[in-house]
Amino acid sequence: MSHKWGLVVDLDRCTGCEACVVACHAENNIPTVGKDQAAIGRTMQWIRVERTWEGDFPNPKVRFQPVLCQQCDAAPCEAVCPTYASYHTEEGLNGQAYNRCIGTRFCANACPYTVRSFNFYNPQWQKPLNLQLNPDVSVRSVGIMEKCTFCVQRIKSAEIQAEAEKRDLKDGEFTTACAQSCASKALVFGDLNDPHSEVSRLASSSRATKLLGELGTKPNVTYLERGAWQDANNG
Amino acid sequence: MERRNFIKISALTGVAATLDACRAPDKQLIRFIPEDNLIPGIAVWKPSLCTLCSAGCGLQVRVMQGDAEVVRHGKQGVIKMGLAKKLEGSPQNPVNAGKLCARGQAGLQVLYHPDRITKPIKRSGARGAGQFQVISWDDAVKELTSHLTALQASKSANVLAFLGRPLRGQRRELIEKFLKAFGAPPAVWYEPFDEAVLRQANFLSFGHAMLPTLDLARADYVISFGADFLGAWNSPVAQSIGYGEMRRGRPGRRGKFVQIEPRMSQTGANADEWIACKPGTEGVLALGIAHVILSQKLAPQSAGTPAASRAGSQIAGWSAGLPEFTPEAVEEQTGVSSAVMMRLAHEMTLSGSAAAVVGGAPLAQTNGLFNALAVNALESLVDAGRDEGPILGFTPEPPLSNAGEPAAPAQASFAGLNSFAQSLLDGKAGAPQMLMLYEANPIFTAPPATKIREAIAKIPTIVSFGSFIDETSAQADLILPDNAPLESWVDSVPESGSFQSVISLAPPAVSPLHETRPMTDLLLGVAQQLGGDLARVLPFTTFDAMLKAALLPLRAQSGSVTATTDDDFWQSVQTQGGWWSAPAAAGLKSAARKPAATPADKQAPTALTAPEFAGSAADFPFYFQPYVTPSFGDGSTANLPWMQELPDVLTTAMWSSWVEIHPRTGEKLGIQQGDLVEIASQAGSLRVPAVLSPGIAPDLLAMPVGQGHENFGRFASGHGANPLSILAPVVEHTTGSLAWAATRVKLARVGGPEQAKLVLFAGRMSGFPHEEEPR
Amino acid sequence: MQITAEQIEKDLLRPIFKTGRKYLVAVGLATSLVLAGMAAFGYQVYTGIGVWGINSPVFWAFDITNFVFWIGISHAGTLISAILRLTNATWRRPVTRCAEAITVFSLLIGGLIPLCHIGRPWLGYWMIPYPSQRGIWPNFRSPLEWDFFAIATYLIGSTTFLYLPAIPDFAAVRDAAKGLRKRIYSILSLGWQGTPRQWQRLEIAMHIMAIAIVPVAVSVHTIVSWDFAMTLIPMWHTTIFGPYFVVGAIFSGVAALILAMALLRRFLHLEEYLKPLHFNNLGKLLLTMSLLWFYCIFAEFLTTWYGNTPSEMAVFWENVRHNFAPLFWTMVVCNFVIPVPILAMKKLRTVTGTAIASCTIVIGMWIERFLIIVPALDHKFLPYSWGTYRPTLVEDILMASTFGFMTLLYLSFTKFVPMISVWEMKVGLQPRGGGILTTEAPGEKRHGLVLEGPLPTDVEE
Amino acid sequence: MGWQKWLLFIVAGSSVWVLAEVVSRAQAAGPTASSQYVTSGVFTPAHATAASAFKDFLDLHPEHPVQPIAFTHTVHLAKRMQCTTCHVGVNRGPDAQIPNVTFCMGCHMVIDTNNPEIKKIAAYQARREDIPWARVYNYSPSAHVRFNHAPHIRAGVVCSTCHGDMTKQTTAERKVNLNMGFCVQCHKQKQVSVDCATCHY
Repeated sequence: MSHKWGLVVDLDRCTGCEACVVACHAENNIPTVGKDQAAIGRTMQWIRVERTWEGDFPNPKVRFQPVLCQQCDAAPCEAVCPTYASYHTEEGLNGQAYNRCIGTRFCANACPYTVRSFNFYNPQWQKPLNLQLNPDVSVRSVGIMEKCTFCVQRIKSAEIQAEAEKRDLKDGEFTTACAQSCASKALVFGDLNDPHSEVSRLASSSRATKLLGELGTKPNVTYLERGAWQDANNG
Repeated sequence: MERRNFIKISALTGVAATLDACRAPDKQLIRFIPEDNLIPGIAVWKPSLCTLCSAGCGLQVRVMQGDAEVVRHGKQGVIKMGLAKKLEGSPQNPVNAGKLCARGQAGLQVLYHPDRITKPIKRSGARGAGQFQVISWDDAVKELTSHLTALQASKSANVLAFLGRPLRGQRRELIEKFLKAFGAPPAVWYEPFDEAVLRQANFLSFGHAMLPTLDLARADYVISFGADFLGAWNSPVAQSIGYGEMRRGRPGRRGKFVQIEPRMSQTGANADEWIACKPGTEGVLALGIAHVILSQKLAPQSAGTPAASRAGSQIAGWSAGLPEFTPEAVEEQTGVSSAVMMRLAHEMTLSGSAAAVVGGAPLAQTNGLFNALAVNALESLVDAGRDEGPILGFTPEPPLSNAGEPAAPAQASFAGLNSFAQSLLDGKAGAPQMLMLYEANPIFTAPPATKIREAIAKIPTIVSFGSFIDETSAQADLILPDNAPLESWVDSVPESGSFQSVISLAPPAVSPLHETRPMTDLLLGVAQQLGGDLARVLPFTTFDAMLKAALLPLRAQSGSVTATTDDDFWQSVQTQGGWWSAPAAAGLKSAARKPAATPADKQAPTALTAPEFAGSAADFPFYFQPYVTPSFGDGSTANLPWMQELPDVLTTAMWSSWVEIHPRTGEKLGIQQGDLVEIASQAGSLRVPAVLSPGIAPDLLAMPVGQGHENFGRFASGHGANPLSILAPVVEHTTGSLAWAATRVKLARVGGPEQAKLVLFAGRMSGFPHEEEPR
Repeated sequence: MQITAEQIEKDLLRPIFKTGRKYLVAVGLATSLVLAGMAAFGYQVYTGIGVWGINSPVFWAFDITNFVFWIGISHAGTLISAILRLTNATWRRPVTRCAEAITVFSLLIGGLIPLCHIGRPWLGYWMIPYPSQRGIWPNFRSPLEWDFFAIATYLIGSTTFLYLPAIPDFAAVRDAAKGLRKRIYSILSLGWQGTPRQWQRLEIAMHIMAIAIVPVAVSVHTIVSWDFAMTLIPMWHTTIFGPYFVVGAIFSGVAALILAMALLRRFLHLEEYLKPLHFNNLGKLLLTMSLLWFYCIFAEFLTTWYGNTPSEMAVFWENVRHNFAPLFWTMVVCNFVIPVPILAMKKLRTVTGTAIASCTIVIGMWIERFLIIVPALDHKFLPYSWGTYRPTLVEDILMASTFGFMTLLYLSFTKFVPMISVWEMKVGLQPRGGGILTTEAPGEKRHGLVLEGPLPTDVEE
Repeated sequence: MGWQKWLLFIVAGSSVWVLAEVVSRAQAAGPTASSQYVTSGVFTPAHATAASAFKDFLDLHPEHPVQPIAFTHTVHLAKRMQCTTCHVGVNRGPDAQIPNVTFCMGCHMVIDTNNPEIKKIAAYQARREDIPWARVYNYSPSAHVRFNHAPHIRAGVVCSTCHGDMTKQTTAERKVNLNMGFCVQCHKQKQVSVDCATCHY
């Protein structure tokens, strides 16, 4: 049975703590770029927590929203890549074949969510910080576009493990680095093709929305809207 | 740009060189024989413990084989060794249940930090000039012992001082025993944001001199007075887990959460309702709500319970129904409307289970204890006596002979530091002549008004066990670098976060990368060498032997490990990453509020005291509130690049510090987003970029703690400013704890964005309505 | 005074055989710009494309601006000369060569830019479909791939279109030259003898090319516009971009042509050939294009404003009122406010007048390309990720060097090929206008032209 | 001749200026000055030299790397040893262990101790050093590929498919050109996934 990976972000649970951001840094060999580069918008994080203000003192409201690659089924980034570096994988992910990327940056322009990071320079690690690098994930070099992969290395290693044990993948057997770190369980990862998985259950919630859903990109990331007090009749 | 660059050149160049280079052997380092037996490519998960804050979360470390450049047997070379690749929360640990916060994730960068001191070093230049020479461990240990022997010989053991960051567990036990047996005074445990006020208040109100544990997963209604429990306060991971459950863990029930604070924290940003009250009047507001509940008899069933009467009896006028605290009177003091107070009182009492919790800035006022006691009294009023038991409880202490809840709260750490500094500055006989420094950086974290820098300069010998050069350890004469936590035997007794008693403990997850030695083993070795009392009290050669001896009695207790032999028990504790008691049943949770101790002397009820501020409102028109960020804590993790590049959750600032100003205030003073401003108090002034934020009272300025390091390695030095440096040395009246929110400041624009160099992640986003252009 | 065939040949071949000091200075300046550009590009490849000011979310800026600009410029030449050729507008004769040369060179530059702008230029050849051991082909769904084919086709087509009518002129140079030069031109002229058969073939080939090149030219800029229109980005995702880009391209191309002609006229002393009449006629065309361009931008902005989608309005206001407003209004002034009065008044539609108008239009159209790309990118859907863009020195140098490169190529071209078609001018001297002899005339073998009858009427002042 | 000098001046001046820009930037951003007691240096995926970048671009590899010990696969395999005897973990995970000196000495404490090559091994051990074997098969970092041995072995791919017949080799040689076409061909033959994300992540 083929899988269709999806992520549910429960905005009612998200506290904006950004543990997911650092977890992603560690898992996916994402470099830090330093103050000067950060100042001109070249940070590399694959997931960010957007903060939106509404209203003013004394009644300001804040909304946090983690934004990562939405792994769209109708992805604007895929069609525009001249070399198939950005393409749709068999399991419905928006794949990014780093070695195939020639760096036209067209995908990043086409992405309505602005979730793609580009290696403007070769990333650097002050030794021995490089010893932390995850050997399961390649270290990208200059001129390559990168983005959230739904921790494809974890998917692959779980699939290989299941294959070795001659069984199907179990829901919750593995998860992405962001979801694993998320203390309030705002991020839930799983197989949308499995009707019994937690992610399927949550994705069919009445609070479910898609980010920029009106664009028709068919994201596989679902957001569950914040509720209000005494408005908790649906989970 | 880069020294070694990625070069791909056209086919015209270097063809000959290329073909030649194919056969040339690379310049190669020696390879050492691997020390561990790991299979390449296969990850092993090892338990460890997060030490970056005091919450004591359990870790799982992903260890994989890799090539590391190391020094072994005096030679530089490459070794295949187990390397920590990723930190996850330990799923078994009752505190964090498999989860980990942003700072905890960055623990890896402490291990692999390029600025770690890799060898023992000795000062070679003037003190503080930053010139050190590498010495051998033999010489280093000899030097340390000779200093100590000299003190012993001259019968002046009492001039040895130990300055450290507060610890809980056997490490503290070891240090305290060492000092006691040596004849030295007790250690000075210093942290700027100590919770002495809250511990004192909880001791008086509930009989526990501890931080509270919140069972948020069951809560229907939470009022937090300044407690940033989702951010940096207490045990954030445990609290976040509970918060998620409170919001969406129970179908059909979504708990309401109200945050009361004048500067919107990350926690406040998540609240259903955020209410700003005047700084220092949180206690008054709590009593205002209590007044409504009492006068309208909204919670008649709880008034008579012992807990309520105990917490209430700490407040003057409680039994009389708080006549002074009518909603109207409270509105005048706090700025919160009486209608809101009434509504909160009704909502709280109508909810299934409710809690009131206090933390952070309300306690850092001159009347901090009053604020805490007032909120505790409100908490008792609304929480106690419910069927499911209270939301706010306390973590039981593990049944160890030498750990055990203190019968009374320890002295406030600021008071300790102050008297330490004072004794040095006075230069009286018996002032410390030798200082052992361990993971504390008071020169950065204490207000300069304490003159701690001058005091430390007077100590003839300073030995540091730190892993990094920071402002304080730069003054050291001898630095004996400790192993990183992931390379050491670690243990901790979490003070809160669980309703089970927990001892987190783990063996080293990886071998030491550098020529460092665990401070614990070093002290034990020195104790053996010095002999006498020391050798008798600390009869261990290594720290793990001490840990084992301390934990073995737990085998008889019912808990997470059942083993028939001591060795089995010890093995299981190691693989599990600690020991914890059996999960508390629902009934037991309610018992978690049973007083552990009663105050020895009957304390008189505390009466309302108004907060006092350093600086007059005329000269210094703004309140000033430094706040702890989840990324930097007290500044000790400011050197981690992941933390520096993590956008602040509310302002989205990176690699810098800033001051939050309300846009209306900014408009009045001609300050725009990103301008450089000067903030001045009685005690000093600093310059930072301004961030305009709608989530702050117009008469308040707030600034994050952690940046502004002058000497803390390549990633932290020279970014931003340190708000602690302009604090007046005001203290909470009763406990002597630093009242870090009680300084008033003035504000002026001194430069534009070019000077300020503020880095915001959220692009040019026009953040709030009045900045948006009419469209 | 009438020009004779000999005079024409002498005047038009002169630049090939004589080199002036000013020429060398100009070449030197252009070369230094090109060298600076190459050094900047080398530096960029060596350290990474981060030496540019591009960032997230503005991943394209000067690079693609220059790309679209130069591809736009390329539309003047072939399109104009092809249409004029097909409609038999005889006044075109002195203009075509200049125009076609602009096309080829600006296309060459435009085509090089995407190769330089990618993050890993050494892998640029992956755009080319070729069988490899990897078994991967380019993605034919990608507008960039369409660009590749469109530009390649247009480049081949326009080069052919430039080359074909130059063959008789190469033969003329061959006949006038000696030594190595003679040998080179012998090869270039492909054995041209000027036989009626050859003339006939040339005529047919040029007609076919003229017909074929028009749709190619129109499609190329339409396809370039699809780089933007095929995405979802606010203010990019619009159906007007196809015609809008083509109009803009012809607009800027004609302006560039007028500028080039004015310079050639001045420095190669071609006052006798490039006459005010040509500038007048091209000026009228430019006026039409200016109005058309204004109509397009009006239509684009009107529909955006009327539709009032928040994400599009963010870019809209960014353009007309906020950060980019100074540039936007400069563009309107350069493209509309200044040129229209100049070009609309017969008195001002002189050589100088049209040159001034063209100058502002070239600047204005560069800004227009920039404003299509950057404001839309830095104001995409999610306000949190909005950004800004500042060009760096490297980008400035690279941009300057594209102009230097264009100048250098153009200057070199004047050295090798007569900038005005000699034989066509000669044809212009004979009565039947553009007619080519179809009968064998062995006596007039040289260049195959039989000159007889009264002068054509269109060459008068 | 004045104008030619002027021209030369412009050309040379602009080139020198650009070069100077490059050099100064390169120096400005060098690794921060560090003391002897902290580590220094920067890790980047950049190629160390132009030559190595060029080799990578053209996919050039040494076919028979020189090894510190003249190890003979032939002899060991003739004694009925299995590949997995020394290359532990190859059937369990992504990588194959290259045995360290202790492992070799496990047998060679007693076997063939007088062999000069084995004496070299013993000398390594005595110096507490490992044998610095040279990699024979590796993919360049720019391939961004993750290869996992275990599933291939489980699928019945024999070692010699990719590594050549080791019974006929002394020190290992790069007998098979492991380019992407080689992988893809086999994957297609065996009807397993040729999705890019199977290997590239």
